[in-house]
Amino acid sequence: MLTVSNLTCARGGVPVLSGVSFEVASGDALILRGPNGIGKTTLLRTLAGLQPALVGTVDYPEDAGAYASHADGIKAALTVTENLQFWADVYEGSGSGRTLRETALEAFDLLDLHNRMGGTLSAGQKRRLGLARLAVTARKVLFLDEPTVSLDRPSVKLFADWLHDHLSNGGIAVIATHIDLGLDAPELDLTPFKAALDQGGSDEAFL
Amino acid sequence: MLTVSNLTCARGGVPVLSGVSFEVASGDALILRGPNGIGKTTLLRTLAGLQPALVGTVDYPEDAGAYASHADGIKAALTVTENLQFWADVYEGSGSGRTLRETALEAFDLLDLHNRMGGTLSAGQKRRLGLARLAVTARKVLFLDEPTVSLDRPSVKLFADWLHDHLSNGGIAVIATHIDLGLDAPELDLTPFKAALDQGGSDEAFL
Amino acid sequence: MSLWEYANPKRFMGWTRPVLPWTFALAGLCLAVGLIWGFFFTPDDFRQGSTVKIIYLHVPAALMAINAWIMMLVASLIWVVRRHHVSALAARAAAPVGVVMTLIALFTGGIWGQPMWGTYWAWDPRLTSFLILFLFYLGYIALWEAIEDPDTAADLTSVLCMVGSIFAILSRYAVLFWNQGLHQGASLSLDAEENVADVFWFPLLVCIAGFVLLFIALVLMRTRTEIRVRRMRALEARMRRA
Amino acid sequence: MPDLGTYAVEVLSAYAVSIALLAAIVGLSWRRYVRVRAALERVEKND
Amino acid sequence: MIALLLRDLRLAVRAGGGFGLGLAFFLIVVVLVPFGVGPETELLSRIAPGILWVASLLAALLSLDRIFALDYEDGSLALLATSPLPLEGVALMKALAHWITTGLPLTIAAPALGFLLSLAPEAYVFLLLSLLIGTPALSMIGTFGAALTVGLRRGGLLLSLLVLPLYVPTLIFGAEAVRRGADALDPTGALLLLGGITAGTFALLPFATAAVLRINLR
Amino acid sequence: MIALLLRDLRLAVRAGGGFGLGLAFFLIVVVLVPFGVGPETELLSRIAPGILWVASLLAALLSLDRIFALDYEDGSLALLATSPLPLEGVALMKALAHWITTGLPLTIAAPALGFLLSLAPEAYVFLLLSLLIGTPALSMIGTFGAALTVGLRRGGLLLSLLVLPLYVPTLIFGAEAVRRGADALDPTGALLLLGGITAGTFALLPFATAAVLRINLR
Ligand code: HEM
Ligand SMILES: Nc1ncnc2c1ncn2[C@@H]1O[C@H](COP(=O)(O)OP(=O)(O)OP(=O)(O)O)[C@@H](O)[C@H]1O
Ligand SMILES: Nc1ncnc2c1ncn2[C@@H]1O[C@H](COP(=O)(O)OP(=O)(O)OP(=O)(O)O)[C@@H](O)[C@H]1O
Ligand SMILES: [Mg+2]
Ligand SMILES: [Mg+2]
Repeated sequence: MLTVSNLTCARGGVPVLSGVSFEVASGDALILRGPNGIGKTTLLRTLAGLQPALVGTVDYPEDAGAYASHADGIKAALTVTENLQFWADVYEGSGSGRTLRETALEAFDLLDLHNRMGGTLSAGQKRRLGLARLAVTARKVLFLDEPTVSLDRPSVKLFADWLHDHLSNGGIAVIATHIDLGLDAPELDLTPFKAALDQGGSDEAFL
Repeated sequence: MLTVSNLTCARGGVPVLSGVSFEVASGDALILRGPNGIGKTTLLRTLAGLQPALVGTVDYPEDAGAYASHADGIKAALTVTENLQFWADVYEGSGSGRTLRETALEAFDLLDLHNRMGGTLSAGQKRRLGLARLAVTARKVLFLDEPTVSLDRPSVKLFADWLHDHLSNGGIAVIATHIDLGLDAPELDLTPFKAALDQGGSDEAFL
Repeated sequence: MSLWEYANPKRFMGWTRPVLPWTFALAGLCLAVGLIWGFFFTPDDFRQGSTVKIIYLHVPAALMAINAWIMMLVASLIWVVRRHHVSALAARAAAPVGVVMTLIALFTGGIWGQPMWGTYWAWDPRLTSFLILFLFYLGYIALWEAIEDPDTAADLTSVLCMVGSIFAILSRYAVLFWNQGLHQGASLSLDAEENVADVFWFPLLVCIAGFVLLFIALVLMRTRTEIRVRRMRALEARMRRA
Repeated sequence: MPDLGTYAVEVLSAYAVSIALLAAIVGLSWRRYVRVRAALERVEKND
Repeated sequence: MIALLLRDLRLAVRAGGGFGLGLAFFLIVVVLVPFGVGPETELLSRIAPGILWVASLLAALLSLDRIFALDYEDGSLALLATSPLPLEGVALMKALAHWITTGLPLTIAAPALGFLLSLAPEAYVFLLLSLLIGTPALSMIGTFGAALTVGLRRGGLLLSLLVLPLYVPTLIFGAEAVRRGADALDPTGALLLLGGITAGTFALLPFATAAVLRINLR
Repeated sequence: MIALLLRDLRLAVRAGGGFGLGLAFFLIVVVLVPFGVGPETELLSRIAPGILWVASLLAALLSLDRIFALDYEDGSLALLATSPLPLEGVALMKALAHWITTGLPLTIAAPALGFLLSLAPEAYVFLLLSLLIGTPALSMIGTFGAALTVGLRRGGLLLSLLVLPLYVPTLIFGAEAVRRGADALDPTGALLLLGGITAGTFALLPFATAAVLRINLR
């Protein structure tokens, strides 16, 4: 269960969105829509806890969130397997790392590439690896920023299937995207929440 | 007029595509399709002259090509205007830089952002700036690698309109993409050209 | 109304407007009186000859160089704890003034060193710690300049100022350990035994007062400028979004 | 002018350098003060 | 946290950076000094302790900006910040990885280079000891500086400017210990103070570093 | 090409880097040496010419990796390579921008720092002259090194390793010129050789740099 109430978030000291409220129940996804620059990335970063909310609250079980940004955090000098193993270790400490990794590789069709260096992947292959990272974290609440950029159609399908599984196991996903993912999930258009002027940015004291 | 005949191109010393031949007449566009990792980026880089072809020839009027890659080359510490002006200067030496820049800003709806630092743009705004750079180069033959990644629908429309203008002025464009651009242009699926093994990579001499 | 209210940018602009000219006038007066008194109407020292006159610049500047850093430290702490924008901006405004004070202390000290120790520069602990202080100032200012977002810059420079202060004190001990030095110890103590003679002492006090006032006036003025810059940014941002 | 003896150059240059530095910081601060005030007024007028 | 340390070490080795090069830089600085200063042995042996310490400091400095910059640019740092690892632990591990790839090989190689500068024979033990105790402080302070400048694209030189004054106490006590060793005086005081600095930095700076990282990721 | 130069200079100033910081690093190295070596004036004045030259060299070195790395990472370099500018011109402009932001301010500031190291008064002219003639060579050689290592993500230390041996002749003649000036000998020979190196590098290295860039972009 993810509850966001009356959230105002800012980028670079300027409030971007305000009064955002929504709830996502376990097993559901929410798709964020809105034109370029409206603040989807900013909202996801705030949800993930990377930046503080100016106003309002974000509530979900502690240590359940995972964030995937425009940038994938793939190390060029590590192989696909090593890249995944690292994140598995970070999120788990120990234990079922190996099997998790294998299933993730399989889910995103990376088995053939498992020994390739991260730097020699094509744009779409990199993206798939970035998504496999998510699978490996085993977190319930996902914040995904344009997850299917550069993916070809079969890969988008792979992702949709994986996400479907994740949701049916009680997961939650908030996804910002411009293209159609083939998911049937409610959409939230952020345009109406565009922050009005002087709404509590760091410059407010000077106005 | 762009003529490609019997091209083989390689990435990281391994041949990726072979026997690619096509022609694009002035005023036409060609859309490259193919699954992730097939070699669209590699092909475009070869066409743009960034890497040599293993076999075959690429032919178009000298000094007429411009290339746009996954990375936009936007400087975080320069404003939008300065970023564009720089490329205008590089491509022109002098002259009509100012007006070109203005029309490019307008074509990609960047007038409002013209004084923003490159680093503070959102993903889609950055992409628009990257496309405006193309407009400013005033080159005829464009090699575009997934130009509409991260763009919202109105922006994709902006781009399609601009491209349409460009083509009707006798331009040429070769575009790699996974999503629909709303252009009616012939498509070339690269899957059949996938290079077989041992097809003249740098390792060949040792086989 | 609590004291903190005065740190609200608008109120700050309000109460500093009338105060500023008076502070400047008083600073100018003290400096003029102190320096003219010191330069024209004090006798030469029996050992140092006319070079004692340098003391009227050297000592106040040296004191203010250290005090400016302390003021920045306090302002940084206030920013970190209470997040008053004026406090962060005042720290930013004080830094260049502190640099100038440090430079004056270094230059006058160096010039003084030539007749006294026979060299413009020696790696004496006191002088060396000032050189290090100068470097801390430079780093602090450079960090402010390098960051686009003002709140981020305030946060980061505050942390730097706090960590830097610890290391500045450490350096002072390290430098003492490293070299025993030529510079005289503190003789401005209240202990009359080692105090300088009254003829030098009174004009020196006036000069110190002048430097303190000048520092305050400059910091107020520069803080006002910084506030206006922020306000301008805010208004421009609002216009862009309108 | 008091008699500065052998150290005239040192004392005078110390005063010159210090006063120049003080004048510089005051002057620069003042110039920026005036400019920013004018710029802000312009922005506020457009507002 | 161990995973992070191992990853960083692996990356250092993989990318051809890491161990070899920090060392190589140290070597080359030490080699350049005689070219600049002239070849007289007696002069070189007098400046040897200082030059060796200054060179290790510069070698450490040169690789500082990598500590966070790469992770920041490819997004790993934001992902780490949202991961279960505490950022303080990340900071500590980063400092440790930097020390293992720079400070440790430097320490081991320093005696051989002391030779090039005709360091007094009595001083070798103290050279080794002082570097062993002092270089971890250099890495930790450097990590703090790297965190401060991580958002700024060309923070490299700013980083040096910020970090070098912070390095002064470590340098003074380190070089002093070796100098005293060379002059057959008692260097324990300097070594103890050096140890104190190292302990202090490791106790405090991970927290400052994590705070700064959080601000920069905002 | 002027546009490129201007852009690079603007970026250097904008990003808070540029002019001030190369200088600051130079200052700090010069300041650190006495902490390492000890405070005796006579000793410092003997090593001053060498240390000043080594410090300028290191200051130049430290900012080398930025020459191409940023442009490479954000794709500008590939775009420049497909633009009408000849890559040789790009290389030359990059070297020039590096010199203006590093070598030139260094040269101007060096006399003030000679002071801290108690450099002999006669040597100042030659310090200035030798740096003015020698630092452009440092920038050009460094640009070549930067081009060699541009593809490698952590090329920074590798770069130093490659470039430092190339710097040795410049360093030797430069420091020698100052030392001879300080000892009241005739330094014209050294200065002439220094000029020869600079002229040679500028005649040849732009071509080598462009070739290397082409290979690295492939
Ligand atoms: C660059 C060089 C110098 C620096 C940074 C420097 C720094 C300082 C500082 C910080 C003070 C204030 C000390 C206090 O009140 O506790 C001071 C005071 C003083 N300095 Fe210097 N000094 C320098 C050179 C010299 C030289 C060359 C002389 C002349 C021999 C000198 C003579 C004095 C005297 C007489 C005082 C005031 C008496 C006192 O408080 O001890 N200084 N200096
Ligand atoms: N670092 C920054 N500093 C200041 N402003 C920024 C910064 N990053 C983004 N912005 C601005 O904040 C607003 C929101 O940006 P954000 O990246 O959240 O948009 P978005 O909805 O993700 O857009 P896109 O679809 O293009 O990715 C935009 O107007 C953008 O220009
Ligand atoms: N630097 C590299 N070194 C070695 N191999 C590489 C390198 N970059 C890409 N490859 C490989 O070359 C092949 C072609 O890559 P390319 O980037 O051209 O694919 P693409 O068609 O653009 O894919 P995408 O749609 O994912 O961008 C892929 O199999 C990829 O793994
Ligand atoms: Mg976004
Ligand atoms: Mg591609």
